[in-house]
Amino acid sequence: MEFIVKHIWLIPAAPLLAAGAGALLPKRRRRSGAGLAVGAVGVSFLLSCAAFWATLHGGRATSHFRWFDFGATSAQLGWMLDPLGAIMAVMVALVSLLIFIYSLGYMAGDGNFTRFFCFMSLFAAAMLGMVLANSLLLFFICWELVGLASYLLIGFWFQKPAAAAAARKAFITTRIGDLGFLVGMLALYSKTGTLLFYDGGGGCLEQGVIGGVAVSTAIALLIFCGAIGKSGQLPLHVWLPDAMEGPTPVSALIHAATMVAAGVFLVARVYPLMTPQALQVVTWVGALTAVFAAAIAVAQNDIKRILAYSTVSQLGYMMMGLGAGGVAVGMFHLTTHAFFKALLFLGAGSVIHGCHDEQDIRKMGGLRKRMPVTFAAYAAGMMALCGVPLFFSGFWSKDAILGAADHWSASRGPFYLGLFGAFLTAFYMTRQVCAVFFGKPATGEAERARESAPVMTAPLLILAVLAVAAGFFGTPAWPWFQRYLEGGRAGFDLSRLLDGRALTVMLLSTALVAAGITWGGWIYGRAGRGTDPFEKARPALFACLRRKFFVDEFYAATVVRLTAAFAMFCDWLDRVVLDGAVRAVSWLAVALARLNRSVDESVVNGGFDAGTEAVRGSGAWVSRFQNGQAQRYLRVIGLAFCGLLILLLWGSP
Amino acid sequence: MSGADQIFVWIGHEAAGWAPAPAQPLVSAILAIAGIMAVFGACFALTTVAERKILGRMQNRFGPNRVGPYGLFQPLADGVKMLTKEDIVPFSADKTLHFLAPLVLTVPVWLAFAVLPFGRNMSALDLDCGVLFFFAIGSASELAVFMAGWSSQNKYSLVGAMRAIAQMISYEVPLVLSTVPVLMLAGSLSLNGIVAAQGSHTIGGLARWNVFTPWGLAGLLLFLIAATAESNRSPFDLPEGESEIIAGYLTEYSGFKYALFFLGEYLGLFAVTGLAVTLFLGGWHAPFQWLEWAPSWLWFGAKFSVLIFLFIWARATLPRLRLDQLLNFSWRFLAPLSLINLAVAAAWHWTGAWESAAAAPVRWLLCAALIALPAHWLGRALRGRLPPPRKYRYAE
Amino acid sequence: MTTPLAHYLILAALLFGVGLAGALARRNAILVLLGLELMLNAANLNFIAFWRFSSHPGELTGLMFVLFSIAIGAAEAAIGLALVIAIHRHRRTAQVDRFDSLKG
Amino acid sequence: MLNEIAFLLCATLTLAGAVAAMTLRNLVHCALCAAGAFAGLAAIYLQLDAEFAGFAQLLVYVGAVAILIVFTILLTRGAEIQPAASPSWRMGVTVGALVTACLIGSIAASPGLHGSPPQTVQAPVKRIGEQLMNQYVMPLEAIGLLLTAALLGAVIIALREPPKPEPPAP
Repeated sequence: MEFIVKHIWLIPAAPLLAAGAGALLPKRRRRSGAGLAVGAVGVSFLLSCAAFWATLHGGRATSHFRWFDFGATSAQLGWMLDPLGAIMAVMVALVSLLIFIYSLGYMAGDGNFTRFFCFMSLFAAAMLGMVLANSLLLFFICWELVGLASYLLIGFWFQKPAAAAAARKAFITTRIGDLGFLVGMLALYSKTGTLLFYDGGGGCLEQGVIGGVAVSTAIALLIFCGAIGKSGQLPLHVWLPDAMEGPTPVSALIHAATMVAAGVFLVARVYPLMTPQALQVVTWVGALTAVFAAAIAVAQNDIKRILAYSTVSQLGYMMMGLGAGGVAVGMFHLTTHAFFKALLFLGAGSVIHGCHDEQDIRKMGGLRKRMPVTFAAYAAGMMALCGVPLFFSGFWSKDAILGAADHWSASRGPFYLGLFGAFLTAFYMTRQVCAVFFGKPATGEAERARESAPVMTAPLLILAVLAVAAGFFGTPAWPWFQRYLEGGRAGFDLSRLLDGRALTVMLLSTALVAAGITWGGWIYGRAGRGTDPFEKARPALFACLRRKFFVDEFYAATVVRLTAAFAMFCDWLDRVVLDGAVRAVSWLAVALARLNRSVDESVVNGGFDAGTEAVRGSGAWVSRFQNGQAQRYLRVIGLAFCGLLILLLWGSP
Repeated sequence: MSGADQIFVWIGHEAAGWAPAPAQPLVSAILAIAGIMAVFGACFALTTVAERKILGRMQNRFGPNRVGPYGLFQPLADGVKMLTKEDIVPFSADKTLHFLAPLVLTVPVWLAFAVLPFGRNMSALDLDCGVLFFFAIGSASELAVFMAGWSSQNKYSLVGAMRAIAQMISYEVPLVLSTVPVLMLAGSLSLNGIVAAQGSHTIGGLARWNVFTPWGLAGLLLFLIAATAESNRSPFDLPEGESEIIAGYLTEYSGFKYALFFLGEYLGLFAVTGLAVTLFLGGWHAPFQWLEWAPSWLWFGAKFSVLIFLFIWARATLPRLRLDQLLNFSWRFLAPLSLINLAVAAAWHWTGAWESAAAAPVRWLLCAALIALPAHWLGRALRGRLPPPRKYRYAE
Repeated sequence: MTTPLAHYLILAALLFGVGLAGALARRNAILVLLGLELMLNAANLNFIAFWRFSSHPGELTGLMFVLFSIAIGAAEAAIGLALVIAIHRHRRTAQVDRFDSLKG
Repeated sequence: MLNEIAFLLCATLTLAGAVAAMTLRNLVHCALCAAGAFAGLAAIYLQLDAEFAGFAQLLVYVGAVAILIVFTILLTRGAEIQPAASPSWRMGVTVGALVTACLIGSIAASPGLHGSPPQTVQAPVKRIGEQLMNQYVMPLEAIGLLLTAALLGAVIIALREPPKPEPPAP
C-alpha cells in the first residue's frame, strides 16, 4: 500500500510505455501490440485498485517536482492521491480494460490494429495522468493529450472524408473551450503564483477567494469554458455527435465514458475555485444542455447518434448536479453513467457488428431473438439510463441530481428542466429499443444478424452487472459514495429514503419515467415500418429536432460565414491595396533603374573595367602561391611559426 | 583459515626478507613473476594434455595415453619435439619481423597476468586502472598477428592475419563493452576493487557475485563468447582454419617460434579467463559465506578450471563459422546487446533503491526481461539476415 | 623523480621536429598523416609534463586535455586514412604532391 | 638516477621509433616503428604518474591507430610501390630542423624548468571519472559527438561508391 501511495505516477506510466512501444512495433505484430496495450491497462487497473484501497484507509498523498525554471520561478508538476482521483482512476482503468478487450473482437478485421491500440493506450495514459495530476499545468498537458488521442481516434478511418472532417471539427471546437481554459489558468497563475492544487496550504485550491469575487468568478468561468468544450455542453456540443464517425469502442471509451467526463471532472477538481455565481452558470448550462440534447435525440435515426445526444444530455445532468448539489452528486452520476453508457455503446457496437455495419435503426428490428445476450445487456443499460426505479444505478444517481436541484435556492427552473429531460430520456430510449430489438427485421441484414463473439459479449455482461450494482453505493439510505469522497464513513439508515420531500421527488421522477416508457412503447411498439409516427403527428417540430435545432446551420451561417467573409476581406485587401502599392513601388523602381542604367553604362563601367583588370592581374599573381601542394603550405606555416617565435623571444626583454 | 590461505604470501614475504633491504622490492617482484610464470607455464602444459584427452572422450576415443601415467607426460614429449625441430624461415620473408612476431605476441600476454588477483592479497601489481591496463596490453597482440602474417610474404598468411585482425577488432568491442557494467557498478577500474565489491553476502550466505544478477549473467555470456573469438578458438578459429587457409598466419612458422605462438594463444586464453573469473564470478571469493574457510586461491583455481573446461567443451561441440556470419554476429548481435546490457545495469542500479520485500524478485525479473527480450529480437533479426542454405548443383 | 621538466620538453620538441620534417619531406600521404600524429603526441607529452610539474596537479587539467586530445587523434586518423583510401580509389595514387586539383 | 636511466631508455625508444618511422622505405616498417614510438611515449606517461593517459595512449595508438594505418597501407598497395621522398625534401627537413631549433632555444631560454615536481600527485581513476562527469561533461559530450561523426564520416568516405546508372540512350 505504501508503495502505490508513493509511486502513484506508475498508473499512467504503464499505458504510456505501452503506447510508446506500440508505436515502434511493425504493423504486422498484431498480437504483441494488443497484448501490450491490454496488459498495460490491466496493470494500471490493478495499481488503481491498490490506490483506491489505500484511500479507503485514509491514504492521501501529494508530491511535486520542478519541471523547468524560468527566472526565479519554476513550473511545477505533481501527482496527487485522493478519493476523487482514486475512484476516477479505478473507473477509467476498468472501463478502458473492458473496452480494450472488447476491441480485440471489434477491430479484429482492421488493418491498422496495432496503431489503434497504440492510440488507445496513449489515451488511457493521458486520462489516468489527468485524474491523478496535482497541478493544473500537468492537468492541462494531459487534457490536451487526451484531445490529441481523441482527434487521432475519431479520424482513425481517415480515408472516410466524414471521419476526417469530424476529427477536425472535434479538435477545433474543443480548442475554443481550451483557449478559455488556458486564459483562466494563466490568470490563476498570475493571481496565486502557483498551479499546484494542494501544496501544504500553498496550493491554488487552498487559498479561498482569489482577489475578490468578480476576479474569482471570472477565473472559474474561464476554466469552465474548457469543461464546456470537452464535455460538449451548450453551445459547444456540436462536435460530440459527429465524433461517432470513429470506431465504436472509441465512441464508448472516449466519447461516452471517460474523456467527455473530463470536463465534469475538471469542475469537480477545481470546485474550491467555483464561486456561487459561477456555480449558477454551471447549473443553468447543464440544465439547458440536458433538455436540449434529449429533445434532439428523440428524432435521430442513427443508433450511435442517439446515444451521443443522450451522452450530451447526461453530461448536462452531471453539470447540473455539480452546480446545484456539489462534487459528490455530479461525480456519482459520472461514475454510474460511465458504466451504463459504455455498456450501451458496446451493445450498439455489437448490434452494428451483427448487422454488418448498419447504423440506421429503421433498418434493424427483431434483433431480440437473434442477439439475446446483447439484448439482455442493452436492456439493462437502457433501463439504467432511463432511471427505472430501485434496481438500476441511473435511478439513484439521477434522483440525487433532481433532489439537489429541488433544494437549490436560486431558481426552480433547472429542477423542472431536469424532470422534463428525464421524461424525454425514457421516451427516446424506448423508441430506440423498440426499433432495434422488437418488431420484425426490416432488411435482410437484420434478418441474418448473429450474436457476437464471446470476447465482445463478456465485457457487455460485466458492464451490465456494474450498471446495475453501481447504484447501490450511493442511495440515500446508504450514501457510501458521497461519504467516501468527503472522507467519512456511511451508515445504513432506511429512514432517509422515506424523508417526505425526497420521496416526493423520487415518486415524481418514477412517474415521469413510467410515462415516457409507456408512451414510447405505445407509439413505437405498434408502429410498422415507414414514416415515424411522431413525424406524422408533428412534422414541423420533428424536422426541427431532426436537424438538431439548426445549430450547425446557425454556426455555418454566422461563425463560419463571418470567418469566411473576413478572410475574403483580407484577400481583397491583399490583392487590391497591398498589391497595388507593391506594383506602384515596383514601377517606380523600374523607372529609376532605367535611369540608373544609362548612367552606369556610360560613366561607371569604364572606371570599373580598369579596376577589375588590375584586381585580376594581382589575383593571378597571388594565386601562384596556392599551388595545391599541401606540404608547401605546411612549410610556410612552419617558417612563419619560427619567425613568430623569434620575434617573441627577441621582442621580450 | 589464514594459514593455508596466505601461505604463498607468507612464503614470498619470508623469502624476500633474506635479501638486503634496498633490494627487497626487486626480489619480491622477481619472486611474484617467477611464481606466475611457473604456475601458468605448468597450467599451459596441463591444459594441452587435458584438452586432448577431453576432446578424445567427447569424440568417443582415448586421448594421448602413452607417455607417462595416463599420458600425463605428453606435453614434455611435445616440448622436446618442438624445440628440436628445424626452425625454417622462408627465403623471401622479412626476417626481423618474422623473428619479432612471436615475441611481441607472448611478452604482453605474460604482462597481463600481473594485475590479476589470484587470491587474497595475491596480485603482483595492484594498479588503479587494472582493467584498462589489461586491455591496453592485449591490443599488442593484433600487431603481432599482423607482423606474423605480413612478414611471412605468403598470401595465406596475409589472409589469415587480416581475418584475425578483423575478428579481433570486431570482438574487442563487445568484450570491452560487456565489462563496462561491472566497472560501473563496482565504481572502480582496479581488479582488487572489483573483487572487493563482490565480497559481501546476501540471504543464506550467498555471495553477491556479479553473475547472480541479470546483467552480470548476460555480461558473462557475452564476455565468454567474445573472449572465445579474441583468443581465436573454435568455433571462431577461422583465422587459422587448417582446411581453408592452411593455418593462416602460422603457416610459415615452425619449431620454437611455433611453440611460442601456441604458448601465447593459451596464455591469452588463461588471462582472459582469469579476467572473467575476477569480473563476474567474484574473483577468489567463495560462493557461500560458510565456505570461506577454504583457501581463496583454491576458489580462484576451481572457477578458472571450470571456465577452461567450458572452452574445451565448446570446441568439441560447435562447428566453425563463416567470415560473414562471424562479423554479422559481432556487429549485429553482440555489440548492440552489450550496449543494452549497459542500460540494464543502469536500471538495476536505479531499482536498487526499492525497499519493499517484493522488490528483489520483481527487480530481478524486470532486468532479466529487459535483456532477454532484446536478445530474442536481435537473434531473430540476425537469423532473418542469413542467406538461404546453399544449393550445390552437382551434389544431390 | 629527478628528471627535470626541461628534458621532457626537449624530448617533445625533438619529437615534434621529427614529425614535422617527416610530414614535409615524405611523399606518401599515409606517412604525412603519421607525421601529424607524432606532432600531436609531442604536444600531448608537453601537456602531461606541464601538468605533472605544475604546483597544483590535483586539478587534472593537463591530463584531461590529453585524454580529449587522444580521442581527437583517433578521429583524425580515421578520417584522414579514409580520405587517403578514397583518393587512392579515384586517382590510383597515395602521393601528396599529386593531390593538387585545388589550386589557383 | 634509476629514474633518469628509465627516462633515457624510453626517450631513446620514442625518438628512434619516430625517426625510423619517418625515414624507412618500407611503409609497413614505418607503421610498426611508429607503434613503437607510441608505446615509448606511453611509458613516459607512466613515468609521469599519468597511468590512465598512458594506458589510453597504448589502447588507442598501438591498438587502434597503428592497425588502421597498416590496413590503409595494404589497401592502397603502399607496401609494394615504394614512393621516393618528396622532391623538395631538403627544404622540408630544413624547416623541421629550424622549428626544432627554435623550440629548443626557447626552452633553454626559459627560466625555472629545473625544479623538482611536487612529490605526490593525486590522479586516481575515480577522480578522473568524477571530473569527466562534472567539470568536463560538455567536452566529453562534444568528443562523443566528434567520434560518432568521425566514425560515420570515415565509413561513408571509404565506402565503395555504387556504379553509376547508365545514362539513357538518346
